[in-house]
Amino acid sequence: MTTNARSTLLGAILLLAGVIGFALLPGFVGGYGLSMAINFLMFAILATAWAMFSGPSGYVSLATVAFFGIGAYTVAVLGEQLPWGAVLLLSAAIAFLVALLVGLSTLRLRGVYFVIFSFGLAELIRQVVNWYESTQAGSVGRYVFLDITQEQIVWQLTAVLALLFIVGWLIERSRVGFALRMIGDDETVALHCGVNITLIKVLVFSLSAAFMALVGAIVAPRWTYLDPSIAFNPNISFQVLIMALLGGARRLYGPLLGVIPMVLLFEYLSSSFPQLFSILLGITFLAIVYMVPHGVAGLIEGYVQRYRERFPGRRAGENLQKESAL
Amino acid sequence: MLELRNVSAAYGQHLALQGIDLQVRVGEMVVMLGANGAGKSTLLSVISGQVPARSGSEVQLEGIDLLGLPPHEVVEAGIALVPEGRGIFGAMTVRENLLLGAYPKRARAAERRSLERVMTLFPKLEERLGQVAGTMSGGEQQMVAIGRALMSAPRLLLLDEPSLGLSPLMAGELFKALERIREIEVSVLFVEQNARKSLAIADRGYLIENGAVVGEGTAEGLLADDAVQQAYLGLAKSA
Amino acid sequence: MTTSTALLAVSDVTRRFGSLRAVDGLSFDVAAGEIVGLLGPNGSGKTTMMNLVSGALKPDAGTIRLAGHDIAGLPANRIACHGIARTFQLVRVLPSMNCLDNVKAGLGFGAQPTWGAAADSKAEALLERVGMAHRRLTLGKELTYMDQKRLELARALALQPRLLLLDEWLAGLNPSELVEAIELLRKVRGEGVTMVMVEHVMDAIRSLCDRCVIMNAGVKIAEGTPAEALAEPEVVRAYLGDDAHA
Amino acid sequence: MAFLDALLNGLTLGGMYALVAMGLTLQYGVARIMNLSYGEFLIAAAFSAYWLFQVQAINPLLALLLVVPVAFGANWLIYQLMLHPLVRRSRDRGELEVNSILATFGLLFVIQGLVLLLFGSNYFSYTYISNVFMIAGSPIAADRLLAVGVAVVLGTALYLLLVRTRPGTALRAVSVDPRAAQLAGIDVRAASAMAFALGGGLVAASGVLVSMFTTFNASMGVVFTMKALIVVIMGGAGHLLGALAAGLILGLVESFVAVYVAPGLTLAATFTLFLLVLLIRPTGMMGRAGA
Amino acid sequence: VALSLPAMADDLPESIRIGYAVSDTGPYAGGAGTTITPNYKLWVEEVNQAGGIRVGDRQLPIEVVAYDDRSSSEEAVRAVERLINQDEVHFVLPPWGTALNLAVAPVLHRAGYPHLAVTAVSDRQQDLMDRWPRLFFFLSTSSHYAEGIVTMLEELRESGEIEGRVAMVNVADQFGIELANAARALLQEADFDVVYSQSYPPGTQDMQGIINSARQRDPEAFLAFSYPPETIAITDQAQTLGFNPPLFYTAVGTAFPLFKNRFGDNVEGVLGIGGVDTDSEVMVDYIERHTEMTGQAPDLWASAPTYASLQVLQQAIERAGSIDHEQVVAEMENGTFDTVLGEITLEGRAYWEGWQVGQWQDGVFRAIGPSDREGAAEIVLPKPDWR
Ligand SMILES: Nc1ncnc2c1ncn2[C@@H]1O[C@H](COP(=O)(O)OP(=O)(O)OP(=O)(O)O)[C@@H](O)[C@H]1O
Ligand SMILES: Nc1ncnc2c1ncn2[C@@H]1O[C@H](COP(=O)(O)OP(=O)(O)OP(=O)(O)O)[C@@H](O)[C@H]1O
Ligand SMILES: [Mg+2]
Ligand SMILES: [Mg+2]
Repeated sequence: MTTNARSTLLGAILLLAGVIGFALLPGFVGGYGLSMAINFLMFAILATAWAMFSGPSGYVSLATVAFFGIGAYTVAVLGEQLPWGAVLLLSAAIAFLVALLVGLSTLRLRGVYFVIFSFGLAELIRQVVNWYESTQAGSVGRYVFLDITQEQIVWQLTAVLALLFIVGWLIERSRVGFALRMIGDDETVALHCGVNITLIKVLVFSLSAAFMALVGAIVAPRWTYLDPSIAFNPNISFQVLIMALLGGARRLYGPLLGVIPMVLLFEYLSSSFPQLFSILLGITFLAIVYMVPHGVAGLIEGYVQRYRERFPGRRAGENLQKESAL
Repeated sequence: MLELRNVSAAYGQHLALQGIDLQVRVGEMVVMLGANGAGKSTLLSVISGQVPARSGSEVQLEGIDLLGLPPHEVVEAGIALVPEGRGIFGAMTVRENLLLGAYPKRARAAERRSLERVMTLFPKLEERLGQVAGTMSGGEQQMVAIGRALMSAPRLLLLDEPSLGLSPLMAGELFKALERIREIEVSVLFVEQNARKSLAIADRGYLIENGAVVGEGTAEGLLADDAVQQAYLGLAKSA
Repeated sequence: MTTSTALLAVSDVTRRFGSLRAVDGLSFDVAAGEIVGLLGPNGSGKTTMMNLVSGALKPDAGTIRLAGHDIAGLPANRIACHGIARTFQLVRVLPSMNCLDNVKAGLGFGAQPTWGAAADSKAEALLERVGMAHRRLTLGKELTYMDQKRLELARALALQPRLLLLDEWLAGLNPSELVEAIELLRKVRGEGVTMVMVEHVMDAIRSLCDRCVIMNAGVKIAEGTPAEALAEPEVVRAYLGDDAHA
Repeated sequence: MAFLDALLNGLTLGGMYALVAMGLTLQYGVARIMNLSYGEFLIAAAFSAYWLFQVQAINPLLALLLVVPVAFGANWLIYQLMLHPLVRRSRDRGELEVNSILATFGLLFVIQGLVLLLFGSNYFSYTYISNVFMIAGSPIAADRLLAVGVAVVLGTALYLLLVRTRPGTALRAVSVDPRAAQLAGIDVRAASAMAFALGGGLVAASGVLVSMFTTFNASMGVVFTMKALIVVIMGGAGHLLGALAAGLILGLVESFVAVYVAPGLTLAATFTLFLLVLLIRPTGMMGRAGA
Repeated sequence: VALSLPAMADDLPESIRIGYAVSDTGPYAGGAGTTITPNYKLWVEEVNQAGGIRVGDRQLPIEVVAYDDRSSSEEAVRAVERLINQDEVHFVLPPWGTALNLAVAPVLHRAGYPHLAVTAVSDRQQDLMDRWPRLFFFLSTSSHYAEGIVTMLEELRESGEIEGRVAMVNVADQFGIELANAARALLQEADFDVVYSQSYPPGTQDMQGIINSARQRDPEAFLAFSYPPETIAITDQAQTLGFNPPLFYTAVGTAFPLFKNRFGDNVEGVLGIGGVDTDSEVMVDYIERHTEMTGQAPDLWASAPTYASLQVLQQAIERAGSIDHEQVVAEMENGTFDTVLGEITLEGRAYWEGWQVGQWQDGVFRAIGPSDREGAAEIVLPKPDWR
């Protein structure tokens, strides 16, 4: 069996185990455990979806919360009128369309210009929603009274994460994923190789946006009350970016490796040192940045490579590439 | 004046230079010939402080150790490099590029004089002082790069494939300019693919292969050498 | 004039950068199977012309026909699918991908895309052909300049182009490497690939090109066989200089 | 009347934006550090000014003389100790950007945490100058005018420094191409540290000035970081004059929209303008094409 | 399912664990740091100094578990879940603001905890109380506050002090909009001439445009339904631009100590939400204690109700003689409590008697509306010139 097929199988087994684990979780843990699970799943999906586009393409987006918020608002506006499944689909569809428009308009931007543009865009959406709600809808806050239990939220998020991994895996091994990596390396070359870079970028960007919206839609009922500054809180974009970069955005499983320690770290510090939370978080974070220079995925791959080098019988590092976190 | 002894350097696992010995004497013009990937650029990078050498290597300029100095201090010591790809400030004017060349302390006092010298060497630059360097043609950019290096009042000039990408006319002018540089008492160590032309103006030459010196001699001696003719002048003879 | 045998027909093409006319009403034809050299002093507009043909830039005026189709102004990816491949004056490989993937980049998206196992074996063969088989798993950014150029050629060939544009692909080779490289290009031409090459190495031009187009300041100043064109006094004055005869 | 009011207001507001963004053009443009903790430094300076004024009775203008050098030194140290290792380990600009985003994100929390520890999470505000000038019948607050004045003076001084002096030209050279700068004999590390520290001094100055007329609390840093980033990017990264112009334009737009359209749309309008500028000029107003 | 902790009188814990998660960081930190946190600290300290809360025949000290919700709904929800499940606190004190109180309400409801949503203000109060039967409100609805100021304007018009030109602005968030909508409707109904009415987005830093526009319409009353940073900015810029209408009203933050620190004597005559009855000795005493212990004066709107809610909790526990949630809630619903607000009841699970309008008079933010209530001071009109 090739290394490739072996790691695919391993991935599939891990995914299945993860799904079963989360599906059974509500039977074993209380409200707080579920809450942690939701927090973890939420960032896992957001960061993985983020990295699905931004990792290979190198387009660092700070618009995550725009799509998350769109999902949340879809629920706030339509949650009580439509069946839940339809609401979820609709939220994903709206985010997909918005991302399509955004993607088409931002093609010429690169590097930090794209980063800040995407941030500005998320803020613009927030301002527009705010303006619309206050002048047209007559009230800025919205109440989301849906009887969805914590368990259901966990199950739904688990399903979305599983779906995302499958989609991400399919993209990664398809020509679309390959083209996206080419775009990340050199757009001009990609273009001259016949890649329709517009199509590829917009497609994957929109797809990742749809997943982000699903997260927003699923967790919105948990917060009961929504307003634009809650639904479009830019901190979400920043946290997702940081977690994905920390884990390693070049691998499908990379962001997950960043989400786990970060969620635990945030939780540990905020529960054990609430007064010193900020300072300790900052210091720990700096320590990680300096001691894990290529992200957690890079760290792990480094180990794997050293292992393989020590046992060269196993086709040393066939599929491994040294690389940075992004 | 420049003395390299047993210089080795590596990129990660890959050993790019292994035990190079090389000298440039005062006022001399020395050329390095060698296939692609032989390690010529790496050698110039080591001298200029951009790539670290392995322990055991020695690089001295008139008895002063250069290894371990950061690039800007190497410039301060009197060595200027014109790298592959020219390394000029594309977004700045020719004048700014040249004046930046005189940034090292050793060069400041003589700034005006150096500028005049560069102008006489490359009269074309005088007309273009206000032009943004990035919009100039390849050959003119090469002049800016050399001019800037000369502004640092160097005792030794390192040039990495200066004629690359230049039209025959420009390349010819460049070689002429190089000969003139010698007149102003600057030693030159340069890398060239055009062996015939470079040996014509050089005093001595080194042949580099796989990171090691495989031959050296006077320019006339090398031009006459059979092995050199085959490896570096081969096509020129047949055509 | 567009003749029916011309694979590439460039007529009256102009491209401006601000007030500068980098290419100014240029016309020339390239017949199928030919190797045409595009020469001229630095800054005369050669690379710009290549960019116009490959779609990296759009012309302000004029037409560019490939086998009768007007491709002027099409996006580069469409032009690539029409069968034009190129290399770049400042080498461009995909830095974080290995050589195999670099070649697969050329295979996967052209006119006849190949993917999967077939692509793998084709990529290996192409690497073999440009003498890079031993580097198959090295990352693009770790290659020497020359190896990067080889890789670029392999990637361009992977597109199975009808027309190959080479922008100073031979620059920086020493004479013996030049012999090898010219041999390689001859073989490629033998497989029916038409080429336009920008080059300052006269030896290569003389031994490879069927015809030359010589530009200065965006306009054509001479055209013909290398011997003819390079003998024109205007060309000697603007491009070759006196000692080219030496 | 309304027009003049809006114009003056826009100019003072824009002056403040330009002032706030100036340090970042140096830190990002020259030292290539995408500093997410930028606003935290501003807030820290604002708190210092508050403390000096309320507790030590040192007026904010004198405080500038204290706070700015301290900030300069602190930022110089931060560059040398924290950021330089990142510069060394990053292979290209993109990687350095990612690394500096991560590191300064950590720094953001540390500084915010320290301010929280010292001052708590409350809003702070104080009055130093409350004079009002009349310009052609339109009132304008002295403290704001002062901030704009300082922005103009600092901006001009900085511009002259960068364009007219040798060290300034060296800084610009580093921002254009650090590798080539090394070859020109410029100590890139020292120059970057200097640029970062100068940026730190500038942001501290703007923090002190802004504290005279805004209400602030420990959590507000990110607001200023984002504003500064938008101004810098809109102007074209590394372009001092671009940042000045972008700041003024944003201020004017905000002011005129508030008066002639609706105050509810001011932020939407500034973001729209920002996005439009980038769509038309992808590298900012003064950015180089194809850079 | 209500999971109230089994708490028989005979197996009482050693101490009463009280948990809260409030915003120490993020956009809500300013409000929480002014209004909520100091009161929690003050109360805990006072109770523990006195030996603790009396449950049955024992004095139980209070043990505190405190977290930072970082102004995020998700964090707030999880922090409360952590308090309940991990730390097993006996009572949870509420976070700051409407949004976070609504976010944690379902959690507290599911776990059967009483929820004293002091700083939540919503027009859907009744609806929410129906949904969550252990939810209590301490500040009135937004419309109630709007009514307060509009009624005052009507009285002034009747007494001939103003004719009726009103300019108003509001922050475009839930509270601001509810206030503005209610006020606008009431003003129209009462036939006032609303010469300017605009909203601005939360986070707006510059108010000069708004002040200029309002000034040019020469209103007699200027109402700003604003939040603390903008309240400061509006007042500041009104001074700068010499905008001094006879009646100048800014909402949240006017009653903060910050406001007085910032503007000194210039606060004279400014109206705002809240206010205190300076004749009330308990209140005066509370303000002193608060200032002494926490180093800052209280917010003169929501601080006292916050403190009062804690007194209610304490007294309810003492009367129930138990920390059983159902018993405590029953006491709260039915009892009369002795607090810094005076004797209060929580009939219908809400305290309706708070002051609606206050005015800075002689350096004190005195309650002036409803004007017919005992303890209300006379309004001073027109406000004196800015200095
Ligand atoms: N940055 C780098 N990382 C890894 N390996 C490198 C790097 N730069 C050069 N090398 C390797 O070092 C060896 C010597 O390269 P060098 O650039 O010095 O050759 P050169 O003689 O200048 O060749 P050329 O004529 O192509 O410029 C080559 O094998 C090359 O692959
Ligand atoms: N993107 C651009 N913006 C502005 N000017 C440009 C641009 N690209 C090319 N030019 C200018 O157009 C002219 C032609 O450039 P081009 O690169 O085509 O020259 P070339 O013939 O390829 O020269 P060389 O032999 O040096 O490569 C030059 O003067 C160049 O400065
Ligand atoms: Mg080289
Ligand atoms: Mg060219």
